[in-house]
Amino acid sequence: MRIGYYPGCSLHATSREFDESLRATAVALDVELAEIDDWSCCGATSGHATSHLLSVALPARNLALAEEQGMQEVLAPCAACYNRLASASHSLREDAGLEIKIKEILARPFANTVRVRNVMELYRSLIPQITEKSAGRLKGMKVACYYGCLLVRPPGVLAFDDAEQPTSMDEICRATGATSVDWNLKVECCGGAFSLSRTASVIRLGRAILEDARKAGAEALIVACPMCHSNLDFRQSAMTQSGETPMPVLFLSELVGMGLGLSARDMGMKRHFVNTGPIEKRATETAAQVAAEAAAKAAKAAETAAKATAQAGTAPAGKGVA
Amino acid sequence: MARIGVFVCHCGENIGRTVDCARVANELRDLPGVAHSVDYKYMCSDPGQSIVKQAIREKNLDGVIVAACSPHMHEKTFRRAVASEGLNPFLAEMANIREHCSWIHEDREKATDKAIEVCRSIVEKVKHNVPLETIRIPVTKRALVIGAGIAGIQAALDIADGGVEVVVVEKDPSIGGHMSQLSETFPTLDCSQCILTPRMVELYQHPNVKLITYAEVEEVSGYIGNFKVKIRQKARSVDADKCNGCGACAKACPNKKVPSEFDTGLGTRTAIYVPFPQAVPNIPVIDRAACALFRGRAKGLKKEACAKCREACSREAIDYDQQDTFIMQDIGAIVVATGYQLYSIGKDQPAGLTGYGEYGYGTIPDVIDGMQFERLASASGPTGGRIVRPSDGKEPKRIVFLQCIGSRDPAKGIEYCSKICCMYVAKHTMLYKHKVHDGQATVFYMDIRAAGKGYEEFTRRAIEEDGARYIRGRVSRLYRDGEVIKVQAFDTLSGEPILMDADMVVLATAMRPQPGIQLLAQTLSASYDQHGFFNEAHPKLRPVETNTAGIFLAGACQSPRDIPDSVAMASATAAKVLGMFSKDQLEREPTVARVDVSLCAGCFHCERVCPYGAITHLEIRDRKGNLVKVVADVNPGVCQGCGTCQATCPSKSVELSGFTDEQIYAAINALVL
Amino acid sequence: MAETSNGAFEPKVTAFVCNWCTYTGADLAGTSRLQMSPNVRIIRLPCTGRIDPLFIVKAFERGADGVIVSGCHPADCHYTSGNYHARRRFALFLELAGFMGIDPKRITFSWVSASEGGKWRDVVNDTVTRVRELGPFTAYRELAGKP
Amino acid sequence: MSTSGAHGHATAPATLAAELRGKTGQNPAECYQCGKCSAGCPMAVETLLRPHDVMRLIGGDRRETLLEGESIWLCLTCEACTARCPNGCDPARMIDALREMSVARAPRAVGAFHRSFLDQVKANGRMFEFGLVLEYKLRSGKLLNDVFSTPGMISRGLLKFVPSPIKGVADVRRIFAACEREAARDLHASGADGRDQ
Ligand SMILES: Cc1cc2nc3c(=O)[nH]c(=O)nc-3n(C[C@H](O)[C@H](O)[C@H](O)COP(=O)(O)OP(=O)(O)OC[C@H]3O[C@@H](n4cnc5c(N)ncnc54)[C@H](O)[C@@H]3O)c2cc1C
Ligand SMILES: Cc1cc2nc3c(=O)[nH]c(=O)nc-3n(C[C@H](O)[C@H](O)[C@H](O)COP(=O)(O)OP(=O)(O)OC[C@H]3O[C@@H](n4cnc5c(N)ncnc54)[C@H](O)[C@@H]3O)c2cc1C
Ligand code: SF4
Ligand code: SF4
Ligand code: SF4
Ligand code: SF4
Ligand code: SF4
Ligand code: SF4
Ligand code: SF4
Ligand code: SF4
Repeated sequence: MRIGYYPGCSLHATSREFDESLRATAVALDVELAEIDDWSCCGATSGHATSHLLSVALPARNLALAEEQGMQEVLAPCAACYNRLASASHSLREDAGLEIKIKEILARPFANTVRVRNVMELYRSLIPQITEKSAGRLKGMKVACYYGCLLVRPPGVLAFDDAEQPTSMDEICRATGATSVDWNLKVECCGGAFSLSRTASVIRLGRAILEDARKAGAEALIVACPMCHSNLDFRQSAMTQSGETPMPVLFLSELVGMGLGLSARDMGMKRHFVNTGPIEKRATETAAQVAAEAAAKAAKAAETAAKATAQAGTAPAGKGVA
Repeated sequence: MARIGVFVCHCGENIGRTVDCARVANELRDLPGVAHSVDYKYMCSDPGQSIVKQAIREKNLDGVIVAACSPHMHEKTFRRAVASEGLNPFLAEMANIREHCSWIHEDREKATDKAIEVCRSIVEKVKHNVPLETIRIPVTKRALVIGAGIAGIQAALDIADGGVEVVVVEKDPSIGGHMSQLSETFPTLDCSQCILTPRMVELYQHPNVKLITYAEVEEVSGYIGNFKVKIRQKARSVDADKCNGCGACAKACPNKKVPSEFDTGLGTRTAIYVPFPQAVPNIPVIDRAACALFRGRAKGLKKEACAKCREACSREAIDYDQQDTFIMQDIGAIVVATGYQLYSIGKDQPAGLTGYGEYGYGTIPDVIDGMQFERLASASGPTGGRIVRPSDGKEPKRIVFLQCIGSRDPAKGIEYCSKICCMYVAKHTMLYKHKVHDGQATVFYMDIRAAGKGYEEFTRRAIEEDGARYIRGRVSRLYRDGEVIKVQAFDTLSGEPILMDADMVVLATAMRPQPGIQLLAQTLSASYDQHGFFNEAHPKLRPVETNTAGIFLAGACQSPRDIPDSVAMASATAAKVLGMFSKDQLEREPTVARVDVSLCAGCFHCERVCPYGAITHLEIRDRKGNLVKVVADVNPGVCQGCGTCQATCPSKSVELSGFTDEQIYAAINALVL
Repeated sequence: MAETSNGAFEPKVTAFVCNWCTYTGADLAGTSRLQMSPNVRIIRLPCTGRIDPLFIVKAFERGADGVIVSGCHPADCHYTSGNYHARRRFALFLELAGFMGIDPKRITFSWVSASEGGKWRDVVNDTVTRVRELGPFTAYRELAGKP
Repeated sequence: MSTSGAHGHATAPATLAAELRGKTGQNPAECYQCGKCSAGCPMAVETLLRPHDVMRLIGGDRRETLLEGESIWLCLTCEACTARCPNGCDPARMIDALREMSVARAPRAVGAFHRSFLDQVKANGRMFEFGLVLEYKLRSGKLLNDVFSTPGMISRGLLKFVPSPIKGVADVRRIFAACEREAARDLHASGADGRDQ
């Protein structure tokens, strides 16, 4: 499988581990990520907060490039980029006047045919492979899937999952054997857009999210958005009261990677601010346990098969120990 | 050559002042086909009418034109006069030279010229008039009421009391509808069962009523006064004639865990059951989907998996092999009273509606709907009238009501206001306070719509006397936090965000039409609105009639209605039906369309535009019975005479009597010379 | 077309109106003694749904200089939807009118309810004024080779 | 009198509601003030004008209050309001449009952050965080709070020091120029820049 790839600015800098872990899982799952050559910034929040036209034109350039480079689908792992790209593509489909204007500004052929995907959509389509390859490695690990706002809203535009009660990320986590806890603030905003300009708001919102996840028994928070990640990871010390254990914040790709047995180092997890050591250790433990259980089961099966053979006395050797 | 008489009226000075009536009469006299033309001071007076009658006799007239006031004023008068002389009344017409001429012009010459032209035009039209017969339709004096909620019961009783037979068809095993589920009812808080049960029994025992429960209307053909109705009596698996309602069968039934529809899933019932103790008729039915025996049969078991109810029944009333049967009825008028269902907030919704993910899609156990609250509050309900949480049976001390759920919400639900929820929420807060004295009820609302007799006073009482706290603002989210439900809201009046803890939340969900009701509407050829409510013929002047003659409406099948409204409608409907049945024959103007089958190409454009569904398909066969073609046919009982079909027909094969192309072209030709 | 004795052009306008709304509205104008131009002749039909566009063509062919078509307001049709079909038909007809040599400005479509006597007067006067400005409709006569 | 309208004739000054309707295709009058948006707004506890207030003031033509105040800049664009509005309104989009108008009439009022960010994109085609920190410091006199100055960021290899413009940077600059031209034209046409008296 080959899919266009739009890393966006964050994945090239502050969220490099998202990029690295995503690429690592892609290799493990036989997915080729073809980066759009010479992509530019989508404009992010600053774009649409100041000019609607700009907020469509910047993503449109990248969609046009993808088209030129023969891509039908583009993966935009960053939630903000995904939201901007998908919204721009949607606006252009809905508004013929805007489309004309944008084509004029781009001054390059553009048919708006590329479909924009997020990581959840990618992994969701790979659930059978993930299930198979991870063989329940993370069984028993409890995680809280946090979708935030950018990946599910507005519902009319980003309609890949239910806007109020999304489940794709939970399904993906479950494919690794992990348990996704039932909690309340899955789609609440973490304040990402104010990460740099209004820290107090971000801390207030992040604290509520962490508290709820903790209450639900989660050992880690799983995210699919660099902004959520930098907020909840980098600022977590300010959101946590003394005595509370820190909550590792993992990119979905990192969790999938752990499920697939990839090393934390390969996935750049050392860059996290909240120590991921404990959760890595948990993963190793659960994996060992799962392996032990599997071995025990296999042994038992072999035993019964042997017994059966012994009783029948005629079956060819080796049967039943598959 | 036609022999037409023209009678020009002066209307005292009213016409005479501006129109030279003598000149009109003179000029008309010279027209070909005019055999007689006179003017007179008051044509509508007795002497005036005598002039007309005498002329018909003496001059052997075959057409009459009275040039006078508006036909809306006196057309009937003159047609009656003409008929008394044995001339077909539809050969008489009026030319309007008062409202449309003398009263609106001052220039005598121009007004007179205009009057002459108008008369000439009518003369030319009348030359092409043909005798028409008033249509008389025989009436079968038996009414059908579909649905036996309070609206259907009331309509049936009023009709039956008028001395007419009524057939009542109810799809459920018992009559009573939603009202039988209610605890106490606004605006007076009387107990619902107490006022409803006597009416249910009265209906059951009424000598003029034939009650068919557990049945549905399958086919309807015919037209006003002459419907043929096919009713499917669903198999009860119990012989109603033998059963005495002792209840031994239900006691014996081992399957006791079936969620009770009547208790909105808060209680259980057996597989053989009567929906509620006061059910009418008190005859059980077997829910075959839940019955062990039928499940066994479906699986192909040779032995009956269970027959406990048959063993228990001393009257041998249980009949596992009962089949659906069909009942045919001749019916003169049909009353639709199929009521409503509640909007569910769950994930699965019919097209065009979505559920409420922000309120948990109905998965939070202590978030219930209004009808569930009614069952909790009802003395005969699953908790014996104790208001407790479904999850753990604890009494909620903080209860929150959300209004307008699904209603007034085009984004997720429907745009209309359900009209009754403001009232029942106020009622619920009172019932709650009367039972949980130390509890606090909070209501989130957008507007309080309490426009009815005693209604505003009622809602004020909930607030002022019973301490309900009303907060203006729609709730954004509900979510669970351990045992409590978090209510995330905003008080738009104080401007303050709210995060409130609740022990139980009640959603006042919208009233929607019954599921599948569009199908019934199509069976009846009655129209329904975009939501599926039946359409009334006119919202102000014909609120209980449909556009299909002979089909009437009562209750919440037409729009959200409370009990007082439903009952008022039902009685109004009964008056309409009895009025219709007071005559042996229905009479109507012969202005109906007719198809010339030799011309009709069978394109059925006419069928598509007819507002009344009056056009049907007629198969033309040769003598050997081979199908030659299918053409349009107008049902004169249904056609209302709008003429849209004629204007639409590409081959001009359908014509409206009294307004044929020939007549209209003649009138046009005469006007402009 | 007609000319009065002094030779001034007096337009002839034929009005096709429905029985329930506009005809009654015109009655009301009369009862209220609202004075209006005497150039309009009314043909009463049960519903605008009954009006065939060919009636309009016929009127012009016979020498009308203008035509009014008027019925119930959109949601008020006595027959619920007859006027709805009529509207669709007339919208189509208007597109064709020019093609048939009829200036669409000679045709007035309006809704006049039973209570709009004043509106009826305005429709009548406005149409007559407009047609007077347009002058006599001669296209069909010329076609027929008549003077 | 202005004759700059597209059809060459003067128009009465548009109400704010009409102007926003033109820009967003959304009719602000559709808001029936139910407050559901504000109930779910994560910033409702901090901002002065909550989304339903914004909608209300648009209807009341309160241009100054909306464009001069801080509130429109306190929206996270999380779209909780839009997603849950029962009447299909889009307060988030309205707020965006108001910000755009506010930027257009007084460029310096823009959040220094957004300017700094976009300048980076304009210069390099992509965002370059270290540059952003410098820009923001120059513009606002403040350090960009603490994020990028954190030694942690640097030691973790999360900040780039050297900008690397993309090949098509000219492309991107052209897009910016075109959008700026468009904005200027809009402003002039609407007469909302306050400079035509
Ligand atoms: C929570 C709640 C509380 C309420 N409280 C009050 C109150 O306090 N006071 C008040 O005045 N009103 C109240 N109402 C409103 C009241 O329930 C209705 O006004 C009333 O029930 C309407 O009666 P109906 O006969 O029109 O419809 P329904 O009660 O719905 O009866 C319709 C009947 O038709 C049957 N039916 C449906 N389809 C078919 C079919 N195709 N063939 C045959 N039969 C069919 C149904 O089975 C049913 O028996 C309340 C409503 C709710 C939801
Ligand atoms: C400003 C306003 C606007 C309205 N607009 C609408 C609207 O748009 N749509 C709508 O549906 N409704 C509207 N209504 C309501 C509407 O007017 C009433 O619903 C309707 O007129 C009630 O009709 P009625 O026959 O019951 O009473 P009335 O119209 O009051 O008629 C009662 C009749 O009884 C006569 N009468 C009284 N006492 C006696 C007596 N002792 N003996 C003999 N005769 C007597 C009176 O003279 C009168 O003729 C409006 C009302 C108002 C005030
Ligand atoms: S046991 Fe027999 S008689 Fe008694 S209720 Fe049941 S079916 Fe009727
Ligand atoms: S057959 Fe058995 S399960 Fe079925 S209704 Fe009778 S008693 Fe109940
Ligand atoms: S009656 Fe009241 S609660 Fe019900 S939809 Fe109307 S306003 Fe809302
Ligand atoms: S009193 Fe009249 S205006 Fe006031 S709420 Fe009632 S109906 Fe509306
Ligand atoms: S439109 Fe005319 S030709 Fe067509 S089916 Fe009807 S009557 Fe026959
Ligand atoms: S005249 Fe009107 S009602 Fe009668 S058949 Fe024709 S379209 Fe139908
Ligand atoms: S939710 Fe929608 S309708 Fe309600 S106040 Fe907000 S914008 Fe207005
Ligand atoms: S988009 Fe802005 S206004 Fe809307 S809920 Fe989010 S923060 Fe509040």
